[in-house]
Amino acid sequence: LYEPLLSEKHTREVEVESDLPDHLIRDSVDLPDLSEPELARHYTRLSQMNYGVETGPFPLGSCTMKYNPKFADDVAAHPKAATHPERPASTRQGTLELRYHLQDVLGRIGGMDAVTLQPPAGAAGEFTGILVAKAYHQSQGDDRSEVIVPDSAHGTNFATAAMAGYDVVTLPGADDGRVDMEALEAAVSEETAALMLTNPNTLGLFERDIEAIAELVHDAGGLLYYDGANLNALLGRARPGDMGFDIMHYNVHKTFATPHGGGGPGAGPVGVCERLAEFLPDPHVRKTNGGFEEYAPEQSVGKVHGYGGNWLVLVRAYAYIARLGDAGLSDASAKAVLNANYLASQIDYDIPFGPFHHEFVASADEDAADVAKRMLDYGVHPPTTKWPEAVPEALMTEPTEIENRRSLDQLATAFDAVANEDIDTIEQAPENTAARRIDQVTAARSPRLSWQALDEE
Amino acid sequence: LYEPLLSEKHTREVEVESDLPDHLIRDSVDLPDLSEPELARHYTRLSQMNYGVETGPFPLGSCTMKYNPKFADDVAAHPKAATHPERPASTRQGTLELRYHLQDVLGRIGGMDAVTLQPPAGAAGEFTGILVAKAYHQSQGDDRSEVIVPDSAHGTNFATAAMAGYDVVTLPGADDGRVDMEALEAAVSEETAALMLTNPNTLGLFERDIEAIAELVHDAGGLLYYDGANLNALLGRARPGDMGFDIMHYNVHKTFATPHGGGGPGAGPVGVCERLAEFLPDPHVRKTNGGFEEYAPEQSVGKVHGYGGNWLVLVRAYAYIARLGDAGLSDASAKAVLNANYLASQIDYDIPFGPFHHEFVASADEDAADVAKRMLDYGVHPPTTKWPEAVPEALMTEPTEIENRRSLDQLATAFDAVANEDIDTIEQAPENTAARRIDQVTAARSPRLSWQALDEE
Amino acid sequence: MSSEYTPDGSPFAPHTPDETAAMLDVLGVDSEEDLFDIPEAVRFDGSFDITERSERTTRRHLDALVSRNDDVVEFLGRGHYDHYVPSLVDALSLRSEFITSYTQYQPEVAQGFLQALFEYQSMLVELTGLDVANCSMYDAATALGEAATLATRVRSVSGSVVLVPELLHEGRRGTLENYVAGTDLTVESYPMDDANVDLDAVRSRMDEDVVMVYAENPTVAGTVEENLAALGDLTDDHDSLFCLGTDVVALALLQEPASVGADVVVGEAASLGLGYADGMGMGLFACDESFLRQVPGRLVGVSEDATGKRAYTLTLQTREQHIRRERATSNICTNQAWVALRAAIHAASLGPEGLVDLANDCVSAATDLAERVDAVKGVRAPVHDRHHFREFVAHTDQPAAAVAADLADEGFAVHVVGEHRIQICTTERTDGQRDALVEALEDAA
Amino acid sequence: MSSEYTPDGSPFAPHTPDETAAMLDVLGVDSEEDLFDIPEAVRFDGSFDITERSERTTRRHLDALVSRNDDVVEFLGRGHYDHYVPSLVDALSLRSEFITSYTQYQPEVAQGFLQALFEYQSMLVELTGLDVANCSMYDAATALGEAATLATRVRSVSGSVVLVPELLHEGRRGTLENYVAGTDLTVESYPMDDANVDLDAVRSRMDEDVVMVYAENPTVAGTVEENLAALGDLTDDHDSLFCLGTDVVALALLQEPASVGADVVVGEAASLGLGYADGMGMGLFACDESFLRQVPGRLVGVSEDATGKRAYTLTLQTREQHIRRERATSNICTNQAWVALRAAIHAASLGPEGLVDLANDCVSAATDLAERVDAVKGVRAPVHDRHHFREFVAHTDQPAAAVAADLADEGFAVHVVGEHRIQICTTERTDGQRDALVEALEDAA
Repeated sequence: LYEPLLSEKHTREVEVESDLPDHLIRDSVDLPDLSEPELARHYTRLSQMNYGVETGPFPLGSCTMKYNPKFADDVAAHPKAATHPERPASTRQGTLELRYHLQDVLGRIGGMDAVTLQPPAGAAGEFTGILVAKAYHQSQGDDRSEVIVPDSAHGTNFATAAMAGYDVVTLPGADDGRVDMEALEAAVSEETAALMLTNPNTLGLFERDIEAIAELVHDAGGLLYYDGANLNALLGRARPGDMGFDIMHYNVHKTFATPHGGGGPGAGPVGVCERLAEFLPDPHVRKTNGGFEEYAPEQSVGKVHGYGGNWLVLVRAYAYIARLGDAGLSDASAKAVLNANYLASQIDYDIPFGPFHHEFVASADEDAADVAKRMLDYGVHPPTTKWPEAVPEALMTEPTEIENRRSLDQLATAFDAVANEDIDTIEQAPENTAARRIDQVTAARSPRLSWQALDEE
Repeated sequence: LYEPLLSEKHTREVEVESDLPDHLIRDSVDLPDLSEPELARHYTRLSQMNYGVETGPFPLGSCTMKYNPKFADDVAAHPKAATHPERPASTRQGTLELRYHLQDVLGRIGGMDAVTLQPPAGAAGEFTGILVAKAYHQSQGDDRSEVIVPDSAHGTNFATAAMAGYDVVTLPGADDGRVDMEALEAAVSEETAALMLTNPNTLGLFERDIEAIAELVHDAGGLLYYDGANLNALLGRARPGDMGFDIMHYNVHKTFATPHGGGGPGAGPVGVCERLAEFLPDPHVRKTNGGFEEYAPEQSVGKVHGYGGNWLVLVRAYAYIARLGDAGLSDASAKAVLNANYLASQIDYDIPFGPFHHEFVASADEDAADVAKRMLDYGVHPPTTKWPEAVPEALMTEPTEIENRRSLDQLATAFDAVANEDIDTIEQAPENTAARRIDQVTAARSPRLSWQALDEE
Repeated sequence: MSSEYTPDGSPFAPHTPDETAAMLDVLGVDSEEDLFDIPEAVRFDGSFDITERSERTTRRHLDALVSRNDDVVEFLGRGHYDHYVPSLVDALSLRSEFITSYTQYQPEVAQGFLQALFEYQSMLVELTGLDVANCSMYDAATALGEAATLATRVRSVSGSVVLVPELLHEGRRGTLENYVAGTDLTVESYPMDDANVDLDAVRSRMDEDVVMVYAENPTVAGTVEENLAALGDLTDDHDSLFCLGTDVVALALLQEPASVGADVVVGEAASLGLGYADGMGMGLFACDESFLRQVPGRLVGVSEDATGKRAYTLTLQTREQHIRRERATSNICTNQAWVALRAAIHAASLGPEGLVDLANDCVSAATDLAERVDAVKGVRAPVHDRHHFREFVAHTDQPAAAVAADLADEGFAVHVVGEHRIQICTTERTDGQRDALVEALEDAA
Repeated sequence: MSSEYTPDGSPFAPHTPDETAAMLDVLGVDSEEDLFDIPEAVRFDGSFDITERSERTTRRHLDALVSRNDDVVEFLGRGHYDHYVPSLVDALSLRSEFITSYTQYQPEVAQGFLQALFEYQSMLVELTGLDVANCSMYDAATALGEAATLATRVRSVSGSVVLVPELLHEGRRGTLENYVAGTDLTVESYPMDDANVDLDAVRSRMDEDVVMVYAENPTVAGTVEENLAALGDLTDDHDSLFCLGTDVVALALLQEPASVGADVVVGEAASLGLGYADGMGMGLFACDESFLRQVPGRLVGVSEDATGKRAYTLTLQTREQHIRRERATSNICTNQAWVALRAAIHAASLGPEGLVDLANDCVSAATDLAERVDAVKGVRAPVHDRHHFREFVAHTDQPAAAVAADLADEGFAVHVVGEHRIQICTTERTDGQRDALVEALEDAA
């Protein structure tokens, strides 16, 4: 399997001519120049070198690689869904109503009072949430400087807090893999703007002390932020709002099965409790007499996206929620948790922490990254590796609800087969993939990031 | 690459219950019972074991495997194109107008006076055409009994003539691969209902004597039938109607690039000259004052399909023709002929006949079927093999206009590589495919045509 | 491509001017024209007068055309149905490896499609109860025609008459007539009794000259046939073939064809997977194993590859025209393989319960709507005192054409099947659409 | 699945009741509930009150919703455009291997997407003339925000003021404000001169405190910027960054950013490949090689696999949040990779000539329509005596809001950008639509 670059097939340099004066235009453009059949084959072959959810099991921990229903793609492709955001509101009532419904159902699912759809990804949701927290504190004349983030949290949490201008206070984990209450007590202060928490956490563990945690943070005047990455574990069984979280984001590409698209687009709607609703981004959608309108919440943080976020993703998310309803959403979590527990029971790896929910973190005897590469040879996608660090050589595994027992068994077989292989085989893996083990060091040491850079060699 | 049968994954026998009385219903249904994600993976994997036009070169002689433009699929999927044929004509004017336009442009392309869209495939077109010929002769009180078919013709020609109740007179070919005029003279008589001819013929050769052939057949009171399989060689350069053909079919899945769909659906519209127009199938579309209507031609042969043929294929064909126009259609033929000639010039095989047009028939030193199997190992699709019989160990090769020089060179490399390999390698090919060489004899000797048949073993 | 369209050529031919020139050079000719060996006298130097268009303009043109179809709520059936097709079917069947592939003459690189067709055949074997199903005919009408010609090739039967029901879709009857035009068969109708087979009439007509009896379940009038087993016995007694016409949804609920003695089953299989398509369909064809070598069309069978692994291949090709020529079982070559793939995906996505549910909906929706229509003044429904599947015939006191025209003005389409008879097909219509139809009928009737 | 929907569960969880029971049995628990470790006090035992629906009903629901959008002929732009997207883009980008895949953390099974992103980067390198392009930001607004924070990390510049044009889309300005909220940067506007940079004003404002100057070409008013090279010199002189905002179509025609001294290029890249999507976009981000290790977002680079074959991989990941945490160049993780794939396919299908043609259409269509609009009584266009790209501002004697409202009644949407100013974007509208707009304007103005 090898496919030349477009630039290696046929390019053409076109002299640029225009009605514009010469000094306002460029000289030439040199780009690939291929026919439609040639392009169809090019991208078809590229697709064949790519592993997707419909290729096989995809148990990437923390990523929630669920099946993306086809009908949602069709719904998003409806020509009447393709509108410009600056049309008069009276002529885009369908779009506004759909947005309103999605705000509403997300609120109900998370136990939140108001939801903005503007953040175009989970990290953007975090940023929005922290901006809201900041605006809230400022509105209270309260200029706090710290955000607390557990050591096991997603990297985005740290980066987000920093981006928003906060000092990051890293919270070490307790021996049981959960928040260390003593450490938290020590960390919380009048400087605490927010605690960012994932629940279940990245080890798949429910933070049993969540009520105490919320009390502690709230008592200090801080806000509790819920990272929605693991919401697929809780649908219909617990709601962040009910646990005391003031702000949360939803990763709709995880929990609500919109396709990951090879890295995006996703969407990261943010829900907040009543007292924070006035700080949400502009615009927000509300009901009017007989219709829907956009407005700027009174103390809005403003914009986190040029327009209203990743509409085509939001449409799919709403379609998914409308299809599943209460029973389907709740069953999705039940089966996700069942699958994780079943798979864990079938593999010969140490799993230090539990009881876990929709994901577990196993510990490999060898380098977890090597184990992952070798798993590729068994035709499955490996788990997330080497993280969280609380587990040595972590294999963070989240099969989601879409796998059946047979494919879980297939995964378990792959896990165990690798565990019993000699180190050479593992270190030289993969051998059955489109590319063999790729040299990361050279890539980073002498970066070649375009075909132009290759030509220069 | 292996994918279990649906029945090997999960089936369920459901007891049938109904409001209908028990004696009118069946007892149970036992069918695969799988979730959407499981099915998505199943069929995705199956697709990965299949070679299509977008996988690579597909030079199947006589099959005209062109690129099927994507926009034509979208056009065919337009919700307003999905109507029931028995709607009142006044409410399906769009469908009728599109049909009318297609009848019209096909007539212009073939030099025919009237065209029916009803035949759902090429062979159905042949059958329709021969029915028209028969009805015409009968209307003349002329009950003819024979149809002449050159030995090198497609199998469908013989089968069609027989289906329509004619005796088939097989015409041997001349030494130059074309019609043997003496043999034709001997064959033509007052029993000749029609001569069925492919032009260029299956060796890619233009029947240079076409005027004399037409005169001979017409003088005997016979009709001249044009098999449209090779029309891609002539677009804009010659028209069957101008050559004296009275009837022709168009293989729109060949010439007009509608997808072959793994064996169908195609469509086989039939064009006729003026005096045969009254015999075309019912319904036919015509213009009225300000609209379009369906009607039964006066002496119509009636129906060759339950309704009006393969609508979704016809829409695509019209879209293709409307996109290319005169210049595009004519260029398609030019490039198809160029590609065939170029490829032929690059391979080390004997090509006994010429000058050929859009396809050529090379002669292999070894068993042509073996050569084809081995070509699969080079990642290309092989030509049609062992036919026409005028060429020993025939490799009937039609690259079509969609290949560029590089892929023609790739094809040539595959041809020549095989020519230089030892017989063992060739006979054991293929080795790089989803399945290795498949035992055809066992398949036919003890047919197992369903999973039920497998279960019985 | 270098521009939105290539005014001088096909947008799907990849040749750059340089490449064309270089290739011509290799061939030692000046232009492509030199490669054509066409006598001057028959050269075409005119124009088709077809303007080339950009992709976008072509789409606009076609979109504009089909948009001239009115928005009509169609209560239409009679053999062509629009059961909802899940998005999965499009997404998978449009994968280019499937839709752009050819007939599986090189099975080593066509295992995927072959397996899908094998699975289609197997599902049809389950649904019909017969041993063999081919992997598609053009449509129900041509499948019926093929069944009749098969009858002429089957040694166990003789005669020259094909009996068909008086109530038969004109497209099927007409196609059948043409399929038997090259044989010595003639087609005769037998009468119906309240839209079911008139058994006594068939019984009295039966003699050694009847080579095949055809019946449908459901009938074209939407009635469930109640005399199948008796008809099976009758044809058995007279050594004629019993050919049953049905469709792939009805098969999930109604009597299993094998259980009533059907020798051949034909009908529409595109009622799964395709929806309304201006009459485009896909013919199912299944039969008893004894006719195996007389089956028209393609068959996928199981074999092994050189490593002993299970593999699929087209088989028994000696029946087919490309090998047997004028002695082939049919002239069919290109069939409806891709529609069979779609039907298989649709059937699999419904599963056994979903399929039975859908079939039961066909009964209950028709029954319920007939009752409501019957309550409309000036209308009586159903006309036939039978069980119904998807559709039913209603009597209108006013002329049916006038009633239908009034309904058309309100945006509804129904069939006119007699001077005072309309036919209404309903399964996939929404409650709202049914309410609206009944309301419109109240004004129209 | 076993029925049209599964009332008791997710239609996308494949578990049969038997399988669930068996798996629970393996785990030694009675029900899935037993696997949840949630304290009683925070358990949720309520309902969301969301009804489950069949696929068909869900589609009907969503179709009905979006169908409440009026049919409007949109002459709208200002950063969000609807250039025709060829069918090829959907067909290829929706292949499940692409759209359902994850970020390429296992490059050995993600070579296809990586190569496509590498090709996207390369095309942007060609179009911008800069050395490095990442493989997407969320949209133009967030890309601008990232450019500003990049400025804070670049050693060669200092200061705390970001200068932006007075004429700037509110979404971009607002987003930028938020992105710099965590830094010590402040955003200041500089005045425009007839919708181009007021060079004198910028010159007089420049001092060592200006860390970055942002300009756009074309501007949000659709004017082609004529002072880029001078601005480049100016920022050079003051050691501040020159960030240019543009879009992927304009890049094919207008001055190459590198040639005017741009250090960073941001803007909208989804004007290829996506069309109108209620504001959804894809941010392009390119910069000089010297900022390589400060680039936000993902970068695909070339390496080799164990056999020495060229291979692609995400690289320089130590810039990113999952490694560098609070010291990352950005918090971005999920980006718009799939939109980048679409833009790349669209760009490749246009080719260099098609892309330049499209860009030239953006000039000529706007110019022509402005002329026609200018001929309408009560309207003056373009307001700005500049060259235009896609769109232009027109003066209306009547209040702009009233004119726009009248146009809306006739089914046309234009921007209201001032009390007596409307803005009209036209490239992809048909001649008929333009004629109709002019006619409607004659009545409205």
